[in-house]
Amino acid sequence: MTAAAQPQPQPLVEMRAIEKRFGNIIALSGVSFSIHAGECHCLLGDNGAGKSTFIKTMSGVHKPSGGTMLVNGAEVVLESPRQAMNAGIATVFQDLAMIPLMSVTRNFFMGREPTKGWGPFKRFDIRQANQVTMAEMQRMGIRLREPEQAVGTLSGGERQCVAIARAVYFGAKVLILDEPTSALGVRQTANVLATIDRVRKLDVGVIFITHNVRHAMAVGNRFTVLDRGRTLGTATRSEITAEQLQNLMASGQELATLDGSLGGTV
Amino acid sequence: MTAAAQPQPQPLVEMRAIEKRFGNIIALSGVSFSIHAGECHCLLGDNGAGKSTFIKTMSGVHKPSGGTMLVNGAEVVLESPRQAMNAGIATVFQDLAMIPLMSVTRNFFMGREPTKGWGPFKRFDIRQANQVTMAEMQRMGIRLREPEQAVGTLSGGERQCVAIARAVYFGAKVLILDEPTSALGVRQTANVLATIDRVRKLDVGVIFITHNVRHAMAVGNRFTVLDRGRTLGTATRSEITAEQLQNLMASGQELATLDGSLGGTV
Amino acid sequence: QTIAVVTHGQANDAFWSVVKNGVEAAAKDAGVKVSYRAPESFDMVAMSRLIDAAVNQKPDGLVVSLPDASALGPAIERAVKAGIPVITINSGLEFSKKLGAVLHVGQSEYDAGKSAGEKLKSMGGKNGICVNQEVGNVALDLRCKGFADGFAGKSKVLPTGNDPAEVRAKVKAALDSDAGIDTIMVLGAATSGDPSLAAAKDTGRSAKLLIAAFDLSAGFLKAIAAKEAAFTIDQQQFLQGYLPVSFLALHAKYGVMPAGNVPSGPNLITADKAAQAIDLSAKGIR
Amino acid sequence: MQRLPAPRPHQPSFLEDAMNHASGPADDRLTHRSWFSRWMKRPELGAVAGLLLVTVFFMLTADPVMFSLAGLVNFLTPAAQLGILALGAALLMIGGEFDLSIGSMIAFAGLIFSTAIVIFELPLVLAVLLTLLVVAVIGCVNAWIVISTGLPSFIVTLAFLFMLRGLSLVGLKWATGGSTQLRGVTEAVQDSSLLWLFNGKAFTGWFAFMGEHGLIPRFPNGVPMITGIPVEICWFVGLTALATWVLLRTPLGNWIFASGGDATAAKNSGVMVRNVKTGLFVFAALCAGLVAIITVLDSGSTDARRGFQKEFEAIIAAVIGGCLLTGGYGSAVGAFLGSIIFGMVMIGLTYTRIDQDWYLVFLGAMLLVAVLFNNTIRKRVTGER
Amino acid sequence: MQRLPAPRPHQPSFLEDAMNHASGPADDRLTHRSWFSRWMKRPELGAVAGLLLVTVFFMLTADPVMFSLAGLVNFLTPAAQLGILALGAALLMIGGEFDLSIGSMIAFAGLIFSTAIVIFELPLVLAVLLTLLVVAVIGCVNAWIVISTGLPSFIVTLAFLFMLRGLSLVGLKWATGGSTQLRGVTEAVQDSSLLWLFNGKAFTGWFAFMGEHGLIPRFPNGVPMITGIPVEICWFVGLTALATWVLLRTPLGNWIFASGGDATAAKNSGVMVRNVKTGLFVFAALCAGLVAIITVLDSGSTDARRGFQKEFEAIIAAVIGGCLLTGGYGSAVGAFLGSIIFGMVMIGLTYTRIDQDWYLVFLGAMLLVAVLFNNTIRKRVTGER
Ligand SMILES: Nc1ncnc2c1ncn2[C@@H]1O[C@H](COP(=O)(O)OP(=O)(O)OP(=O)(O)O)[C@@H](O)[C@H]1O
Ligand SMILES: Nc1ncnc2c1ncn2[C@@H]1O[C@H](COP(=O)(O)OP(=O)(O)OP(=O)(O)O)[C@@H](O)[C@H]1O
Ligand SMILES: [Mg+2]
Ligand SMILES: [Mg+2]
Repeated sequence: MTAAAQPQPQPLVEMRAIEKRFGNIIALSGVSFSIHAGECHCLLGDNGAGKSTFIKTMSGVHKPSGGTMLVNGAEVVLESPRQAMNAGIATVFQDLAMIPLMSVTRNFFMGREPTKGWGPFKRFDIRQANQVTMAEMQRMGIRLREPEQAVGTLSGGERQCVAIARAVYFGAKVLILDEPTSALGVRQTANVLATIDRVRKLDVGVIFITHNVRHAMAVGNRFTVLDRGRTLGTATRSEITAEQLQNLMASGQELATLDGSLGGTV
Repeated sequence: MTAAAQPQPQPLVEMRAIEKRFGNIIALSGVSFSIHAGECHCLLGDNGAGKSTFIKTMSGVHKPSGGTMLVNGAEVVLESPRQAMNAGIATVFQDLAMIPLMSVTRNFFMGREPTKGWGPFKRFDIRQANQVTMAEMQRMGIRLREPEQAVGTLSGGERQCVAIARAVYFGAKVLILDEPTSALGVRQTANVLATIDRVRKLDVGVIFITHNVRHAMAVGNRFTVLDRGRTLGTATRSEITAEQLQNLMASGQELATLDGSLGGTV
Repeated sequence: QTIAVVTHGQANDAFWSVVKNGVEAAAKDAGVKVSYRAPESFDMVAMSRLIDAAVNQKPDGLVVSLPDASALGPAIERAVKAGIPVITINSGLEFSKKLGAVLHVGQSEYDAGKSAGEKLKSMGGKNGICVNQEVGNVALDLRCKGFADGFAGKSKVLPTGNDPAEVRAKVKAALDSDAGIDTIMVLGAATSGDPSLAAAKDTGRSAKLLIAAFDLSAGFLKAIAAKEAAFTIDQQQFLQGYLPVSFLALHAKYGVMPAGNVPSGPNLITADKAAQAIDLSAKGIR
Repeated sequence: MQRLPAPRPHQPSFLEDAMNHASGPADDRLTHRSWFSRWMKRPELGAVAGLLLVTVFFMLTADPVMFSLAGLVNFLTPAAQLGILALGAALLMIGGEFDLSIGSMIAFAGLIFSTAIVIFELPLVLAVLLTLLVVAVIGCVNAWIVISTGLPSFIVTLAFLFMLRGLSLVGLKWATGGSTQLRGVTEAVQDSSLLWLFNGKAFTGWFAFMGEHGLIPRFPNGVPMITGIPVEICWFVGLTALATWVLLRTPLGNWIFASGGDATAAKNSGVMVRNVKTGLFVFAALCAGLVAIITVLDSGSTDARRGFQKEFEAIIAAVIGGCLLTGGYGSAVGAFLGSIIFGMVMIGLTYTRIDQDWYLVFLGAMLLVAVLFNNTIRKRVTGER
Repeated sequence: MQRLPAPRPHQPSFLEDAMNHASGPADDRLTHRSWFSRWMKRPELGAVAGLLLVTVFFMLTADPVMFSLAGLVNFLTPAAQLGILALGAALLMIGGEFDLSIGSMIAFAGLIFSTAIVIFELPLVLAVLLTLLVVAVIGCVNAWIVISTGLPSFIVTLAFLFMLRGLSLVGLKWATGGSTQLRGVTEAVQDSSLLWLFNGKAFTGWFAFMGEHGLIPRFPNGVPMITGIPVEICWFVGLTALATWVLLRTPLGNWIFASGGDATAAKNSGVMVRNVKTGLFVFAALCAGLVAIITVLDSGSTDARRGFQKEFEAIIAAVIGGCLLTGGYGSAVGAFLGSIIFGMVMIGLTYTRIDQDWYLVFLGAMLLVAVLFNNTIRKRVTGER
């Protein structure tokens, strides 16, 4: 692992004591978190711990029921995902936020279409968009048949790649990836991990959610574990081993008996 | 790994030279595959290789454009997923086949509701259904807040656990799992792998699709690799190593440079 | 020969189906072909297109109803310009000549309403409601307006729909909430006549209520015969279908045509005349 | 920035803690929830707020006779006729489809029923069975076309809306020899033994008893203002109960929700979506047939305009009652309440002093306010956003 | 059972093979696809088959004058008026919402426009601007309520359907002193300079020329059957072109599809769903306003029933043209073709010998057959299932 970036004094984004309730359901009860330029901060935790809910408050999807959010040290209240994007926060959501009926290209550029021409004749430059889409997907290790294929007919992994490629392509100061590799093949996973490494070196802060300890350990600089809506704590890479992390992620409860054959990490 | 069951002469289900086209898109071009009682047959392959399409033809969702399917040696043509269920084939689809607006219990028992009373007064036994749901989810390592919560508000992993628990609960001769562990936490994954092991010992044939070589190696007896709609071949556990398998899964194309730090397997 | 008939009333409207029956009877008697067309709702824009379509086929005569002279004017003028003889029916008497029609067969809706109002007033009505099953249909609105003007007492419009249960409930509600109401003017005997009678019975005041209607329906005629209802205004719309078609057929054959308008109504049907109309009404002739 | 040291096996304090929580009896991830907010989450009970609001409005503005027993029956009768339709429409909507042809089906079923009785002089029972059979077949045809072609049910049933309406006209003219109204049903059936099922009032004995004891208001001439509950109200209540039971307490109900929520997912889970949808189309058609029979017997006649736009009103009632147009969500009780709200607003204005020209403005505004109000209340109570 | 030995690094034959394939120029995972099946996949072109079928039907059964220039103009005029509405409705449906109030809005806009001209004697331009402004505001209100409450647009715009219809009635009675029909627009505007934009015929010079040279059929007395193309047809074609361009070639088009396909996903991807939907509501309202202006100028009058059920017809036209009721799919050209199909069936009957009583049966059957036909053809051609 190269360049475990030293955290700078001013985090890109800081979340303080975030709370979130849905009706009578408490999803987050005070989570604090920060992300610095050039680091990959892994957010780990059991199913239903609140990871997705947490990053959704960070990317403007949910308004937190309590707590504050600071971007570059200034307090902000995000009203919409678009505001978060404008603040430099790009997100790959767990549900991918794609429109099944629309083509790959149209999904890829949704909300940020390249145009040509000017004034009233400014138009969506579909030809260029198609080229970019094909090229970016190829980079992720997916060879699309045609950029007009509807996203709804792509395989699970192909779809996930579109979402990741899209977030990476447009650049951002903070890149949030919610279980980006869950449906990916071996090659595509390697590509995504390499991509994380690459953008981190460009001083982007990456928040990486995963259930795979090995993936986390491969690219993470810091690790925060959530459990039932609260943080169990944050550790840097040097402070923790894969086994400890794994134990934390399972909330310390007993693992099923197959453990041995899985070589310790799942 | 215990009891790598010796394949019996008569497979539970055999697929011969299955082809599938969607309009002008060729998803499968001649895939043959078989599953025996008591074995776990892993179906591996790159994103978009056709794994999901293949198991969907097996579970009655798609009608194959060509090829034949044999159940217990007799040729069958499945008209609907229900027919496949009646033939003893239970499936956890990659998209989970759940109704977001319905409660966990109602999803769990969808299509196979337990009833009490008789004649015109036969009714859905909700109380018992709720109990079963809570208990089965607990077994998978998920503690639900309440069985009436809508599935749409569950986290990705919780949802996946419902689908798996449902398929396992109702028992079957062939259990098909399409990337069942993709969104699961450490503990839940271990539970699922243990479950596969358990049902296999009950002479159920398990088809397990995954991108995680370690998971495949942990429970698989045989491995079939698909690539771009064709089989690259089938191997038993003793014939192949994790590295070879990984290479096959990536269709032999070069992996990104992070490989080393991932310790060979992703 | 072909004669085209374009009206503003839907085919399934009780009133207009009688007109259509008249048209068909005349066609049979005179040995001409007719085409009867009407838009599926009160729609002047669509109706003027139907007139255009009829004119395009160069018929030997054109019969149109005229509820909105400014909307239908251009289409009718086009027909006249093309040399097709036009007879207007039903409403639109006052514009008929101006647009170049040869004559008009019908009754002014307003006048009919007014004479009904006057009659009810003379029978002692002071406080009335006008049950309108299709507010916004200009012909019906004119009937109500005429009624109000002729009645001269207190009156208001009660908007309802075509559904008998709704009409009945609304009429009952109106009667219940205003004990002073003594007169009910129903704009269509077939749609709201019977429910209004039923509502009157529901309130237990039917003996004291004056109920009158426009047009005929077997049920309402029976009620008139039984003195449960006062009268109905008949404009003998069968004639509005029959006469123009025979006139135009004769015109096409022999070039003859009456010189003046034919008023087909109003014709007050009271208890003495009701019985004879019942059977014919059930057959769609009256 | 908070930075904890990495936890180690010998520092299990918070882990222990978490586990203790996990095994605690009440889930700490739930705030307290009153039974009230629990109830308000049910789709049907949203409409209660709207109903209350409308009731209060009329209490304040309308003639008090509106809420007398007679007044209630007066506006509940059309509401019940609409409601029976709305139930069929609501179940079908929950199952993910529309039926726009139910309004025209009322006219068509009325035609079949009246010709059976008046022209062919069949006994009531046979006529009823014949009518229901015919509409059920039409429902099946609708379902079959929708399911086998995959076309939206909107467009398929729309075609039937037109066709059935047209056929009713043609049939009526044929049956009467030129008129659009067919009469004489009342006379023909007056001594059928099963008439009480579809016509007249129920509980008349009980009401007579109450009337004798002065429990019912009377007309000036001493006749009690109502003599029983119209039979359609009984059907309405009964069918609502049945539909609610089916939806919430039977496997079929689960299948209906599933088919409407996501037909593919339901099918993949083994639900026989085709059969469920066909059944719902048939049920909606049967509801239309029942309404046709009731209204024909009630008015003694049928005409070509019967049921005009009722499909629309039925859908409105279902939507007011909380059914989603996209399927998979809704309730029978919601449709029940929605029909009552709609019926009340429709008839209620007549009891007020508001100028009748404003009727439609008022109807629209009331609908909007009722729906907005119940929406606001529900969000307030359940904390949803 | 096929069982291959585990492949090893020194047996890369099929791996090589796979890689060669991967780098080949044409994708081996695609079968050949003709440009024809490629085209038929477009939503709009499905409706072409329906249009062809209907045309052939009328070619065979109708008076040949129907397909003369005059006949075409005759049925294209109502088709165009409907079509302008249908465009607004289609775009809104693609964006995932309904507007049921556009029919009533025609009446209301007609009222505003005619009172502005006849009562307040405003010049044409001001009256047009005022009318469009008013409907745009109503569209905004619709949008605002739908978006901020999250209620289904069906029920919200339904309330406006009633309210606007009622207000038109009240307004007309007020403006005319008791009548529901307001006349005299033609006289008031006859020498406005911008009248040609909204009224009369375009290309009259050209048609006069053609008439002189005998290129246009004439009535027996020598008058040419048409004198120009009605201006609504020009608007219709122009707006279709504009809407198509916006949908397929601009970022806004992409946002419309995205908002209708999945509003949450679109919002999460940074699409300003609120603004898009508001814009679409306003556009639909403006279309209604334009139709109102055109029809009022055409007929010289307005009445309280103008535009009755037009919202319904507009939705039908959009659905025939391939728009999905669930949003996210459809096209402007589809709505264009759908309107023409609908207009042709509506007026076409006049040119045939079919009895008017059968009109609705015929309309329904034609719709069904047209839609089924285009569905079958499309599936056949694209191999979809
Ligand atoms: N809209 C909602 N309404 C009610 N409860 C919700 C909602 N969204 C999430 N929850 C609840 O909040 C909890 C946290 O969900 P979240 O999706 O954040 O989990 P997660 O950590 O991302 O899990 P996973 O790893 O399985 O994706 C879950 O128990 C879920 O049931
Ligand atoms: N309905 C469809 N229409 C058109 N193409 C389809 C359809 N379903 C699948 N495909 C195509 O078939 C190919 C195989 O898809 P499939 O879902 O079977 O892949 P997979 O092996 O399951 O991939 P993953 O590991 O990413 O889930 C993909 O390239 C996909 O684009
Ligand atoms: Mg998550
Ligand atoms: Mg898959």
